[in-house]
Amino acid sequence: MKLYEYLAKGRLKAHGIPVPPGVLCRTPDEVAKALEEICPAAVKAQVLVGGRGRAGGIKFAQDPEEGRKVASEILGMNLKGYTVEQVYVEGKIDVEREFYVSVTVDRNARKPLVMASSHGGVEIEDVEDKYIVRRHVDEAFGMQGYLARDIAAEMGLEGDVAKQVAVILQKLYEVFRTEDAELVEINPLVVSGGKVIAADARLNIDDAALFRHKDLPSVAEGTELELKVKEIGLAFVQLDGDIAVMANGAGMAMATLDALQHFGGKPANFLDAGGGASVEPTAQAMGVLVSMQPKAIFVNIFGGITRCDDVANAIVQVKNTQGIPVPLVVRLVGTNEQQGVEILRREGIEAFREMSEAARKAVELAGEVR
Amino acid sequence: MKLYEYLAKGRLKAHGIPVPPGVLCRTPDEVAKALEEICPAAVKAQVLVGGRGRAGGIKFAQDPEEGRKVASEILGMNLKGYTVEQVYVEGKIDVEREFYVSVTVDRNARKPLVMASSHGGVEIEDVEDKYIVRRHVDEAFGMQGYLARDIAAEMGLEGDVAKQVAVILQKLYEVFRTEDAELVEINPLVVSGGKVIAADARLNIDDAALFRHKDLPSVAEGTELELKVKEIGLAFVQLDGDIAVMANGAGMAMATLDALQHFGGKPANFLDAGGGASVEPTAQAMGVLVSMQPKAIFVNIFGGITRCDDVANAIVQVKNTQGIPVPLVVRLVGTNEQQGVEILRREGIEAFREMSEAARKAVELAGEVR
Amino acid sequence: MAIIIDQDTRVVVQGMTGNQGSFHTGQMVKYGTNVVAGTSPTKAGQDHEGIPVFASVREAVLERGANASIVFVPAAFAKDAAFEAIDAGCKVVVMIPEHIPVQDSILIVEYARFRGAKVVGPNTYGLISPGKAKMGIMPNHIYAPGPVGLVARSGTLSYEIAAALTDAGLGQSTAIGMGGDPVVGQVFNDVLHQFEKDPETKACVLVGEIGGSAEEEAAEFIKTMSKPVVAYLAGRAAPPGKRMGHAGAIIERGRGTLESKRKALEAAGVTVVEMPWEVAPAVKKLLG
Amino acid sequence: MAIIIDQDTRVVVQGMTGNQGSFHTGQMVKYGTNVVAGTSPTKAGQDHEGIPVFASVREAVLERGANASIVFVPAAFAKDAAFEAIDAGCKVVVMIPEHIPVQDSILIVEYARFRGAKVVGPNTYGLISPGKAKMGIMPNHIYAPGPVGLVARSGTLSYEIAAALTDAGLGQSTAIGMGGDPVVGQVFNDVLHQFEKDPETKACVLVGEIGGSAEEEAAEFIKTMSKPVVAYLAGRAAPPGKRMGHAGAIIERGRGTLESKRKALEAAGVTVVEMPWEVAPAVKKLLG
Repeated sequence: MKLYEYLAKGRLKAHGIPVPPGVLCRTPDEVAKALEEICPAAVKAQVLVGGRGRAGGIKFAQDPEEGRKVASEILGMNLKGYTVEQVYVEGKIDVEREFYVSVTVDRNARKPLVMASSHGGVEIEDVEDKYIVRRHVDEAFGMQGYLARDIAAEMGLEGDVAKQVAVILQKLYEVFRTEDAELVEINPLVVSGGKVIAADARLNIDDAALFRHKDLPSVAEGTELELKVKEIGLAFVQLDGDIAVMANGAGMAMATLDALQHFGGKPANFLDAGGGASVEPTAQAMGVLVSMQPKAIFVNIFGGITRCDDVANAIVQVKNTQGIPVPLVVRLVGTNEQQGVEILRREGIEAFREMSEAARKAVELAGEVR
Repeated sequence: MKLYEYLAKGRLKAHGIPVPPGVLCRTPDEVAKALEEICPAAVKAQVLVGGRGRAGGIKFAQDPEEGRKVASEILGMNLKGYTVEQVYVEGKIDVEREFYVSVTVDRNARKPLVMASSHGGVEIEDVEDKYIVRRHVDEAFGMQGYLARDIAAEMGLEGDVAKQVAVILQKLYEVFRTEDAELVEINPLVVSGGKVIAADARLNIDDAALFRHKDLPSVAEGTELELKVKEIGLAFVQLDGDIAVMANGAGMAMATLDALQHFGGKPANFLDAGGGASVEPTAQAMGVLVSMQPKAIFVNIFGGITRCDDVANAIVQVKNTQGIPVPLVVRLVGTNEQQGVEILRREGIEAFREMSEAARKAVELAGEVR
Repeated sequence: MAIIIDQDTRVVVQGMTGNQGSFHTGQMVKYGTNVVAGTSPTKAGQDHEGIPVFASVREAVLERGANASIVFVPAAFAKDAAFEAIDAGCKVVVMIPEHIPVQDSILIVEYARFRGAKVVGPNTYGLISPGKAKMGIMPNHIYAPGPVGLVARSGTLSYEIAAALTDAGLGQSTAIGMGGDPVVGQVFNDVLHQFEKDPETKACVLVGEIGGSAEEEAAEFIKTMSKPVVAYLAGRAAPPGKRMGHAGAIIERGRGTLESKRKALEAAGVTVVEMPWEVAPAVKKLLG
Repeated sequence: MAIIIDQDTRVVVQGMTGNQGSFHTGQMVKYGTNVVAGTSPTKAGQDHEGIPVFASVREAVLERGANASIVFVPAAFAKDAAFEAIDAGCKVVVMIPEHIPVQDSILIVEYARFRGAKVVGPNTYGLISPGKAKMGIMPNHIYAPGPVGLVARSGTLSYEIAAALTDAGLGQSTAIGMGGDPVVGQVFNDVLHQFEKDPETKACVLVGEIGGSAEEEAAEFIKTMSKPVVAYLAGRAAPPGKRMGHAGAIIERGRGTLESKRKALEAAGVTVVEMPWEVAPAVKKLLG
């Protein structure tokens, strides 16, 4: 779960990392009031999309009236599909230097990875490798002082700035650990009047660890349909094609999309119906696929824990209630295959054995054979 | 550093371990006042010696008047050499069962060791081995829930009592870690009205870690002379013999005592003059030895980092200021040996080369040859 | 021979009396796995389908000689369970649960390294050495003993491929699920090292997917391997920035693309096939 | 041959520019030790008596190929220094400081185990492989190359015995200080294992003292050793409950007595002598 900028900065501050003064506002009046204390200030849209600035989501104000004006421009605006409901009014700071620091998980090393650069202010992907310092932490043993000092030195920093950055690095690691972060990033980390301050921050919390962080407000990310399927408890991603897809298992679902594409089709979604889902959630998922009004629906099941008869029954249930008004291709093999195939046949639905044939057929029915 | 009972319990309480209500008092009036709140209560002398109860340092009171009375008996009394200056007034609790739990350092395993027994209330040394549960903790990884539950189960506990003990074990380990304890012990840990409570507690803090615990009041332990030499920064232990001893290095000092005893002598002290002590502290240490009025003084030096001429000069300095009115035997070999021997010779002091000869001579001069 | 587990593996099931634990214990026993004990916080002292239930893994190790554990407890308690198994002396710990916090997984993997144990998963379907032992939730009937070492990130896709191999007369030495999480105990690299040393394994199949760079890391080792490797990689149709079911299957900041994986593997001499149904024929061809 | 350090050891001195660090660096160089670098928080980039000074051990490893570190920083910073050396890849870390918190020492030893390094000390005088290398604060002149492996808890007492051995014509393969603290990286057991394997070592001398039970643990291994062992144990005159200088030298709750150590060692076939001056003659006799 990604946190809004103001929440991320609040967490950094709670761990002792200096941030500019700031206030969260919901109305132009609140913004004007905030500017009486914090002035000049940046008024920043609180949305979870990159490139806010260029899209007009960040504006500056020199006095309360200007604050009110820019706030009314930003609040309510549509920013890459998201409506801006909150802005963060933050004291403008003079920037002398810009650094980059982050802690994330290195999945190959299977350790936390600290990255740092004296070339901050741009996306880290755009920084030349030789300007990026990368160091791992042995998580059980924690980040020791030497490592923070080493990193600051390897960034090319010296004196008091190096000391401040080293302290911030240790606190940043603390944020990473105690907040169950997948990523905590300060970019840019700026020097302003000799002080090192976090000018912008990202903090992504591990969804799987949210049960340990009940105090965090829930920040939902995804399209309406994605959020709806998430409620059923299934993994779902909306794509821009026209063949709706259901498969069991994440890898199987990916392979199913690949197969459709292989034969010239365009998948409309990713949907993992789970390794052992029962009739009800499967039927709900089928219902969602129908509601997407695709050109065809492709169900690809390799029954292991999933039982083919359960899947067949779910399909029949949807057919007899909601109706399935588009071509349907079902591939069904594995556990209780014969029962499943029989259930479908009684309803006039042919089941395929081979994934390749079935995928080709689905593409053909969607009228898209290359 | 050993903490007084009231301090130890305060630390346990701060970490969430249940303790009986208690108040520290310095006068009989304070004790009477405390009994208005906590009644009936135990009035317990706060001294760092075992067996307080049998020595009359713990008495019970049913009302404020009785509290005043027993407090005036305990306050000011001499308990195994220590004057009682404070008492801890603690609510009396009904004891249904008594357990033992502790965390200490297992120096062989080089890990924290948790010990627990359902046979509490007596010294753990007196408990049969089969009734003691011993489990190690991998310190970097911490004490996990399963270990606490395992230990409670192996103690033979069940149900709610087992759960409470498991929680207390995890908190006890937390005390061990965060307080830099050498030993934290609850004995007895009692069941009273279904609740598990720490009825008595010991908490010894690692002297070397005191710099991390500046909030702790300093609790000095040792004889007057021992505390005095500690101030010079040397390791010193008073013994009950009559040959005063100085050597450099802890092992060497121990071996020197052993050698004196081997030849029938009785050492008056252990004194490690350090691996590389200079003239001044060595002279101060010599001064202390003289002030002990022993029958003889034995100085045993193997000069490595320590320079023999420094030691010789220190001896001469004491001889010419304070004076050395008892027989002195010096064994001096190693770095700058010749200079040292020459310095002593000029003052009429003969230096030995062999430790065995020197030790024998010291015992002889003390008039104690067997 | 086989890798990691075989007929000498003595399994304790953590969380044996729960729904999932109970069902899959039955399936493992049916397959012939030597399940010697289970644990349960509430049913210790009882028997569960003839298998003794203990309060702790330690007891299972001391009383029944368990040397491997399979974990079926809820994700929030999985770290505690894994530490318990490792501390008790289990040398193989199979972590079935998904949605384990990634920092818990890091600590589990570190602890396993510290104590010399192997962790499979989390979010894995487990592993099976056909004809010898199974620790996992895969269907029993699709595997057969044979010369192919199979390692996959994903469950069902791996079953698809295992079944096709078996149908083609190509049995498996061991089939192992690496797990769909970003941080797992056994990565392709670790597993391939073991297959390379295993005399029974004659060829390897690697089933990868987008996200991370475990496939690229594996390619480095494959360069030094004597045994042929066939790879199928899932997710070419996946858009960047979207999690494709698995927490690990995501192309982030331009990393973890299929293209980079395919290039690395092909440079290492791997036969990378386009579609899952091409795996078995490719293996057949390589084994002659 | 020798154990732990020899002519191939490339030493970095942590805290080289302090009083103690500076003096002993000179002594080590004088002895012929290959001191390749030093570290200092303030003097990085300079030379110190011809040896380059770096800000970090990592640089010393990368630029000068250091593979062993000796630590002279104050006790409060010793844990950080040890972790730095281990993380940078040093396989031997000698911890001179005393008064290191015992829980820091536990973590240092755990981290060394995790990363496959050896820690000597803390509160040690170090170790010396005479004629090859010295990492420590012992006087240079009392050692000579030869067949005796010497391991002691205590410094000066060990010098006394080393000098007597050398005077008797019995040189040393390696002489090592275990350290006077309760928790140290190399205990008698660890060291004896290495001496047993070292072809140059023909006999071992163990200098123990009251406190703990490292001597009893060692006795268990000595039973299996092919080489003869002579032991001297200090502290028979020490009363219980009193710390005899070393944090580790204390008889607590009836444990760590000399009698128990002597019995265990004698049962393992060790020649336990009564007085330090009896060590060299006893070794001479055993080596014929």
